[in-house]
Amino acid sequence: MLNHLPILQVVIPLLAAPACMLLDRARLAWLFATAAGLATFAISCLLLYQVQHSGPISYALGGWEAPWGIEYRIDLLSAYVLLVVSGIGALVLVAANTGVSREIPEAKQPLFYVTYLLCLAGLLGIVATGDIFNVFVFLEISSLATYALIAQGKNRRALWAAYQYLIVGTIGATFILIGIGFLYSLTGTLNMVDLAARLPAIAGSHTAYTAFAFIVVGVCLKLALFPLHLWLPNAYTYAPSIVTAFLAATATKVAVYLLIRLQFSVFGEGFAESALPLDAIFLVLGLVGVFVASLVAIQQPNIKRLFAYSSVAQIGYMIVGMGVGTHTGLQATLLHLFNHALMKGALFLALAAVAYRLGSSDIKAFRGLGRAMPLTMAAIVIGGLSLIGVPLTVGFVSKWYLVLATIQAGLWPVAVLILLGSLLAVVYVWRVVEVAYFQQRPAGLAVVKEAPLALLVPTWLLVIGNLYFGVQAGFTADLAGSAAAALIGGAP
Amino acid sequence: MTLLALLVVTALAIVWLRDLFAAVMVAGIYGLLSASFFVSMDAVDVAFTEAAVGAGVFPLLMLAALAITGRYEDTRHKRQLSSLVLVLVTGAMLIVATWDMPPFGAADAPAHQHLAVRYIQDSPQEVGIPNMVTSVLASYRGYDTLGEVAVVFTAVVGVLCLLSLGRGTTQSSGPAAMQGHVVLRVVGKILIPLILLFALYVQFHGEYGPGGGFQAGVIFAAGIILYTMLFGLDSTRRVVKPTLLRVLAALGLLLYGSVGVVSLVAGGNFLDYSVLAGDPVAGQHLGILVIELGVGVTVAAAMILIFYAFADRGGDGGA
Amino acid sequence: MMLVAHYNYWVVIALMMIGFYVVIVQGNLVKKLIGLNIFQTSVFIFYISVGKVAGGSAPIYDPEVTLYSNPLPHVLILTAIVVGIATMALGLALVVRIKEAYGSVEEEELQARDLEAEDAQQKENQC
Amino acid sequence: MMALAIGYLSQLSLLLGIVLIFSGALGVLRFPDFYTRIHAAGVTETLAAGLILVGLMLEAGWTLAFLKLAMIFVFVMITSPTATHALTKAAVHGGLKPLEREPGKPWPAPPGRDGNR
Repeated sequence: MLNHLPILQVVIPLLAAPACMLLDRARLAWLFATAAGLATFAISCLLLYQVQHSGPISYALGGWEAPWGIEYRIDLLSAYVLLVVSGIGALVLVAANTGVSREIPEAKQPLFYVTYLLCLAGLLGIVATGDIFNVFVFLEISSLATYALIAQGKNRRALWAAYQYLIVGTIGATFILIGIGFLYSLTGTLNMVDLAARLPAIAGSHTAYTAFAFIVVGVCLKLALFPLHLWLPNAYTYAPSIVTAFLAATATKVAVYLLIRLQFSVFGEGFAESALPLDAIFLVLGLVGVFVASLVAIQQPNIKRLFAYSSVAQIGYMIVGMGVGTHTGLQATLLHLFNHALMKGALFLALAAVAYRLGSSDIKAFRGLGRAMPLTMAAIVIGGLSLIGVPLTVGFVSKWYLVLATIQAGLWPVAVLILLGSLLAVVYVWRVVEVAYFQQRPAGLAVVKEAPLALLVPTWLLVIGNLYFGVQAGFTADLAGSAAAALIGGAP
Repeated sequence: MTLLALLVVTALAIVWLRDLFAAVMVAGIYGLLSASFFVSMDAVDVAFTEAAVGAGVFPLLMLAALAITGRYEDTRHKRQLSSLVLVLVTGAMLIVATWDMPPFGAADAPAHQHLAVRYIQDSPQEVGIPNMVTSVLASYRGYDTLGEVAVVFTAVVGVLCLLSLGRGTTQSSGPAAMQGHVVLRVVGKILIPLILLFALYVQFHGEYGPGGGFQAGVIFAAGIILYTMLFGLDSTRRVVKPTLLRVLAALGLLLYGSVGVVSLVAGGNFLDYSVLAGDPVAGQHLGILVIELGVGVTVAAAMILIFYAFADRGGDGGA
Repeated sequence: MMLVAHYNYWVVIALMMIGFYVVIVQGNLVKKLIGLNIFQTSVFIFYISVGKVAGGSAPIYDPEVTLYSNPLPHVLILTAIVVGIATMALGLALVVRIKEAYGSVEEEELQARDLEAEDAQQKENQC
Repeated sequence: MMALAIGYLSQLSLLLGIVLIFSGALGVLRFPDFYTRIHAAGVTETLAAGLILVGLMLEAGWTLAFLKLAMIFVFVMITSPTATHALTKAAVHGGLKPLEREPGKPWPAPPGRDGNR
């Protein structure tokens, strides 16, 4: 069975979903979904181990060799992202039973888990596949599931946010489809490795440039890169808290992965620059995104919304890393991909705990919460410190590599701007700290207890991850480094 | 050429129409025209599907929704100029992109020289069925089709999350039985069995001609939906129960997936049908038959469920 | 020469852009979905045009035929059509729920009502 | 001889069908109100479609295509009149009044939206 791991990685959640539909009890469905999630996580660990020891794995679906059949191709980069996505996916599932109990009526909870598993399977499928049309199919599975998940929010605005995301997401997917169509008409193939081999022959063709541009715009819509981010804050704010924790830590990461995969593995570095100054565009958009989103975040009265804007800013950092375009820059992007998943996973899970006790994520609800829910608030503070990039947290590691990359590339002003951006993060994180620790809880409000263990344990696992990988940065840094080396140096 | 001109005219008509009911009807015509265009482009399978979806399912769902959301749109508009610029820039980029494209219809275009050659020359022997589209769909790219079924399944789960069924069990909501419409009911009674029979024909004839699980599922669902419109939602739900449909929608996808799992166990790769029987071609036949059945079951159950969900909310399905 | 060779593609691009325009300009949520449908269908037409071989016939094996049109774009578009209608069903379900929750399906009115609700909430908080 | 006769018959049938479709389309465009228009449309979709199908059947001869066309013929003959009937009935239920003319006076203007499309 070990040589079938690449497909099991995706098919287990994909088939667990309809099986979960047959279970009509919420608790049973949760147990089943969690088991599937944990199995997926275990497989991704095994896969990473396999790839590290024996190089990239190619798996021919249906027994048809690539490029005629669909190929699953796991290299270091995809194994790394699979680990992040399945790990967060499983951990959030563990917390989900308690997390959704007050936000989604019990009768709908089995369907919630079905949708969640489908979304997970879709995201994993995008990462695992080596076929560009298969990317589109799994992108749509995950997107449709995401729209449905967001719409489960209690506030009626969740519906409106889901609709807006549906329109934007479908436009993005259709743009990607147009790009794939152009590529196919030029090369006659859909396999990524095959495409990479055939594209240099037609470099300089207007059709290829347009295909590239449409695919990049389509992916950036999904990625919520500034200024295409407008759907994200509403979607994250009004979705059920558990869903936000899952999406914030995984969905945008998969989009970053897709962008890296297409730019570096399929089109190859140099392709983009010869047509349009993509590096410069990424640098500028990334930095502007960091500043605009951080400034908006500072003014938000809703903590979930605040961290949603912070997500847009953090995506900016990842894009800056790509824009630098060097090995270290890409390494920083990959590190931040992992680290940001840890931070936002911890933060949004902690917010889910607050929402569980208080039913709100308004900043006023946080008054005096430092004493009422000490463990939850401590998690938020550590997550916030990590966002800022304080030493001993993972945030520091990725910022360090990012600044290193810019300095190596001689982009001093960019390095200064990155540090300034971190100062803005200090401001918005401080707002939460101030309200929670330096204001008294108003007398009239009901007494609040600490969050239940079912939520606290996954949150703190992620917080410990934040600290552990912040101190022992070797594992992730090496992994990201060799993945980046494989990309920059061409396909190994 | 004429068809393309007609398509442009219909598309423009949709832009101008303020009456959404009429716009949906014109969109249905657009679907039918594009299906005709697909026939002229030799894409008979696609034409079949587009006719069923673009001129069938899409207007049906739209009308069911319009019955709830209202027929006329607000005529106020804003930010027209900036949108127009955005659209024109996008269009101009696409036009530029066609400069370096191979000419339309050229047989030596790269698209026809690489993968397609094997599909056309070898699939009748390798997979053993004459319809190449079905071979590629169900075997070479069978995993995409599994994804497609998963998308349909996701959509039905999403719709059920949003519009939960079962509210209207006591009050008789939804389309009222058309008591007065004797002609319709009699004709319906004649047609519905024929429609269901035709669905089965399409299901199992997909290997030889245009058709397959998806089209069959849609046609089967159309038969049941016609029954719903004529005899009321409540009486249909007594015959075709939503709980049963939920199970069927899940089972179809599971059936498809289990073919993959069985081929894993039999020693092949996922969805490698060749290992399912002693002879690879016989295995391919068997595999394709079963997965098409899975597709058909999920699609039919999903379409009926989605229609129930809309009809249950007080829409009358355009009847 | 080039005009003849690419005429089809240009008309298809015009169709795409009409659909795209409806999606981004129209304020009515149902109309937006109709536009999205036009946009997607036009992309399907583009793919199928790419798959056409002049003088070819439908890709169903026949011993007498030697030239077939390309079956691969057909397969891709079969999948894409299904994806499109699935998106449409989910979108319409959302529109129905929005209508029930807000009482309107016009973009501007939805925004106005959200702002009202926000103001009301802020007043409540100040009290 | 027989083949020639069948060929002419089929061409005649096709031609007649085309003429009827054209006249039907003209009628839908030019007739004053809903009921007269649906009358024109009804002719198109039964008689004209039927003639074209018969023409094609004669062309096809005794093949599988003939059988399929015959089945389409039966199907069209059942569904089209039913559809026309349903539309008209819906219009009557909806309260749409047929346009009437006083003897010796010109037709009144068609009423608003319903008469237009």
